[in-house]
Amino acid sequence: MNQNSVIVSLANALERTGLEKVCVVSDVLYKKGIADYLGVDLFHTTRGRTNCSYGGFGYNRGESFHARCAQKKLKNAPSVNSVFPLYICPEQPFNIPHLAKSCGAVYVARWTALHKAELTNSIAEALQKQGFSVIEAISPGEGNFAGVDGVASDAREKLLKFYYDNSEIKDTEPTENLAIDSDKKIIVGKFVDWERPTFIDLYNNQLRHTLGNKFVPYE
Amino acid sequence: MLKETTKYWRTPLDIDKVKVPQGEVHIIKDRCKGCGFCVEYCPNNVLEFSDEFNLMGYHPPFVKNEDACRGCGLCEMLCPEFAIWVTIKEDAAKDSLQK
Amino acid sequence: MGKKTIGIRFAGFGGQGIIRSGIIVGRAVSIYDNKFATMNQSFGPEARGGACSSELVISDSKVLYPYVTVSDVLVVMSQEGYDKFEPELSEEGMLLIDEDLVKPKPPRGKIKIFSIPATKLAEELGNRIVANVVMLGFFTSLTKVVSVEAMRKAIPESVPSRFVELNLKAFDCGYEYSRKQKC
Amino acid sequence: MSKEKHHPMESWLRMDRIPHIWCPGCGIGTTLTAVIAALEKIEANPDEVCVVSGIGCTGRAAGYLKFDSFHTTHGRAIPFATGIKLANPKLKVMVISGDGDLVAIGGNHFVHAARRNIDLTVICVNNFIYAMTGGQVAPTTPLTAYSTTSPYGNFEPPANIPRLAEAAGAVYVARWTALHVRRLTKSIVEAIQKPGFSVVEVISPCAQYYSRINRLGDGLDMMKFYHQNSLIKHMEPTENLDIQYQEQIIVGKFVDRERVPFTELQKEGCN
Amino acid sequence: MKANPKDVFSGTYYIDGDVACAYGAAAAGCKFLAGYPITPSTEAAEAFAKLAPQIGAMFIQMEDELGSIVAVLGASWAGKKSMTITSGPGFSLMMEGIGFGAALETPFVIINIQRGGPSTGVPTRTGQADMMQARWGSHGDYEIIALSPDSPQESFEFTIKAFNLAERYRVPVMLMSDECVGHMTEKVVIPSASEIEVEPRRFYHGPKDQYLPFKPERDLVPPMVKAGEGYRLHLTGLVHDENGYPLLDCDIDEVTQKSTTRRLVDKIRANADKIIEIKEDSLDDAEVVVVSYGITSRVALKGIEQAREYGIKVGSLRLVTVWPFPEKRITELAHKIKGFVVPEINYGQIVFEVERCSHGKANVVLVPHGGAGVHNPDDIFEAIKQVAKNKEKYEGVVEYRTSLERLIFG
Repeated sequence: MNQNSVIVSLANALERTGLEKVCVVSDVLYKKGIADYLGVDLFHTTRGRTNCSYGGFGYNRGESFHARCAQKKLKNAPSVNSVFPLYICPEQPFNIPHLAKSCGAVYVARWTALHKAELTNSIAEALQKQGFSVIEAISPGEGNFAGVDGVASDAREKLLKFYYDNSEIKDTEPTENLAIDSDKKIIVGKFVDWERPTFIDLYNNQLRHTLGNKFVPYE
Repeated sequence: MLKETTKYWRTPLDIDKVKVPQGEVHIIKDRCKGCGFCVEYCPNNVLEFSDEFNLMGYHPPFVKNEDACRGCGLCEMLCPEFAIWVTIKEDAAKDSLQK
Repeated sequence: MGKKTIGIRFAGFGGQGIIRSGIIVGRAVSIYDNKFATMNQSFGPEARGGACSSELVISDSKVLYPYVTVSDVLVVMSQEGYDKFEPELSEEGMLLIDEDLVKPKPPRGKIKIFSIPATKLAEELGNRIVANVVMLGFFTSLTKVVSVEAMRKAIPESVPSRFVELNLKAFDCGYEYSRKQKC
Repeated sequence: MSKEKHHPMESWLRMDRIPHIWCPGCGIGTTLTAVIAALEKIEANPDEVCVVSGIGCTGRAAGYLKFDSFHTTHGRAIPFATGIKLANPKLKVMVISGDGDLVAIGGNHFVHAARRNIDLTVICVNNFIYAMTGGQVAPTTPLTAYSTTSPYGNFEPPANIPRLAEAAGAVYVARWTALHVRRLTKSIVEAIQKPGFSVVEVISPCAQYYSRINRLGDGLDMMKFYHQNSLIKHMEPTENLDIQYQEQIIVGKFVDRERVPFTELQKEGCN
Repeated sequence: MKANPKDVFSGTYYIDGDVACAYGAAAAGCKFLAGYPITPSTEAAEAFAKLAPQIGAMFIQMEDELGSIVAVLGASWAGKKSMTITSGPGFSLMMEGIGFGAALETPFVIINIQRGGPSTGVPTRTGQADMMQARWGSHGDYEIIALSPDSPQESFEFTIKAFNLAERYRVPVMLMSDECVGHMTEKVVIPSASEIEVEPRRFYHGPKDQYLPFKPERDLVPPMVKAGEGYRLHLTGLVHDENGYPLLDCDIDEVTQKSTTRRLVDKIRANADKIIEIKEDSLDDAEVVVVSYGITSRVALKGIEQAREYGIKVGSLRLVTVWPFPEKRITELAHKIKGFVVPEINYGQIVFEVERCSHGKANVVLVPHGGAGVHNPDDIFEAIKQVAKNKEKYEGVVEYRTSLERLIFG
């Protein structure tokens, strides 16, 4: 149901923006089904290669694409949906909003599946934003992680309750403070929203500058 | 060059204990690719390009001003080719400041 | 040179324009002298300073085997190149060297050696990067495998436009040098 | 001239492979002297040092250093080093590789090793270009700079390596140019001694491609440019470290913080 | 359809095989190239980067080959003729994308300028050891088309051919060139656009609501649409049906019936006769046939000339398309001749295809070459001599030991 709530937010956002030419690209893992249910052009790629994406935390493989994509600022509005583990793990998790900001994303937000209205709003804003936007939607990882971690395995509701009790909206928080720690509150909000020329703008400008009227714009 | 340009406003108290080191530059000419880092950045202008070609067709440096070397080793650190290094002449360390 | 297929090798360091030498002669021969010329290159991973050579096979018909195994002309601008490629030079071949950079052994068989201070001449012209083109002027005059006219057309197409004049000057310099030396 | 014709660093080098392949005026050789000087300074046992490098000009560094050295495939130096470190945590594992290798094809591994805080010392030689393949645009090429694959000027905003390292979790981040050999040596010493993922970026001249294509002179001219245009600003926030074409380069030590290294956390997790 | 004159840089050039590929791609109507520098293919990417803004195309240098190949797929689905260019190590990284592209029936071209391997191998020297990887490199069942040029002129022409085949059959097409051809500089003549035939994309023209992305036409190839045209298409690397929807675990019994996977193989096999192109020379009365491809076929001509002067009836079969393999023709010849000589710059790849197709009727002799160079024509001549003289039948492939190997190993 909670994956669904993210899709519903996406669908609502699409409706609200009234955009017609939208492509959704998703990757393997939990989100695999998502792209299947939306009535827009959908691409379901191999793991980690989404780039312009609606992806699970296939970050393990997609990182360099994500980083480079942010650096190039492709004109896309990807939303990243994170199912994060809460159990004690020797690996420290990424602070996705901070990484996204550092790589040059123009729009960065984080919401939990509970923050439906805010999430819808952010997706709509990101879709209308020119450039690389990232929305981290924190959603319950069904049985697996919750169970292992001692959060009662039967209760998605309890996990949602957990979000309710343990999240805090703070738009102004510097991204370096957004690391998720199991004994701290999850800070949600819209953290980055600024303007930067997109990759295609930069491409066209530079080549027009150098080549003058010999340049045939890429369409 | 230190000898000519440095003037102290007072004589250091430990002047008789400190000996200004005298360095000796060693160059493996055929290893040099003529980048010029050592010639440019030697603080005492010890080195100069030679006119000769080495085996690889470059002009290696030569020691133009042997006495001026204080053995700081910057040429050694900057040389990308491991072609130049300095040693300190223990016996020849001069007390040039006293002169 | 009455042979149907002629193998030419240029050898030196990366950065001396060895590969470009092959391209210029190949272009002159195949586009302006209407023969077949296949150029191949072999180089190390380094851009400059490493051993570098280009080989050119010139023929009246399509070149089937693209490499030079026995060269008829060897143009060398480094000792290393000389040491490596002198043994593959035909006993009746011609050896062209930059005299400041290559110290040849006494010639084998009927090998003829021609020397020119190409790098020094190029430095005198203002830029050592045209040493290869000085060498090409020398080469054109001595070997006659390519016409002067074809070379003068091929050079401007093979170098950056701001260096065309310098390169043509370098070509003439090498060409004249051989005539002055009467070699 | 003394009779002794041996460079003092020769015992750290594979002398049978010198002269190396790097072009005249290249800064990678200078970076190597700094690496060796740093290892000498901490009196490292050469038997316990591993050097791993990837592909590219800097990738050849492993081939000249006389330790257990690994020249891996393109972009994979960090995962290879991760394997070494985790299999034998006693070893000092250094990754010496270029900007293209570490932050383009290896970008994924770079951020993940930083996130995990694997105890590696990464020396990233940044020459703003892919030089081994002949001067293509790199993830670090400044805007408007020319390369063979940006023949009309680069339009891709370049990566800011210290910022990426910081954001992904590196514990020690510094940047110097190849001219700052002494400070670079000091940073490498600190980086090696720091437990966790440390990154030292070395801005280095590429005399053959970057400076030739952009008509910036030779390697020495690049060094002179660094001399006049680098500004030491320790602890500068990493977002200010973007490099613009032929403008001031901020150098210094930017991050020096504590995070528990991966191997320690792993032990905790097992208990 | 004729090429667009704006994309064709007609003229006479003295360029290498790599650069010729870039001109070929431009002429074929390629509008998107995502690549990554790798010796010895880089010159092609550089050349295309120069041409791209003049023909309304995009060149992007991706962060690696994994990214390059998948960006090519994306661009192709957005409606552009797309390609990438690489060499061995990059080709290995692209295997995932090739399988994905084949599963999605995406038209695109990969140019592989082969170099010595395995792994980093010998970047600056030649090899032909990626031939089997081209065919079988990605997991699962699929077919591809591979072409092999022997000169810069052919590099230009075959690149156009590769695009045409890719668009016609909606399949990855590989131009398996090699370092020798890639770095070989020769005269290349680029004709006028009116002399260049290019295959347009097979766009779907029926009613929008009836479009099924994987419903084939009579030649087993489905027509295509592009993203952003209102078709709301769905694509997945999972096994899928004609809708493009994945077949889930619960459909497992129906997978074989409903999935489009079988057709990935069949569409090439059924059209093999139309796809396969070979160049034959003097096969009518031949006793020995040299089967070769790429640069080796060019060098082999010298060995064949020598053998003819020596008095042996030797013919040549040159694989222009290496994949699909001309099985029928090889079998036919096997019944008539003494044996095949197969020189290739590897330790035996295509030779095993020749052996498979000769069904024990003819001897098959491999003339291997370890790479970093091309065959000595004398070795090919000697191998032809050996086959011509031999009266017994061998089992399996016989390896001819080259003069160099005899010198080294005695």
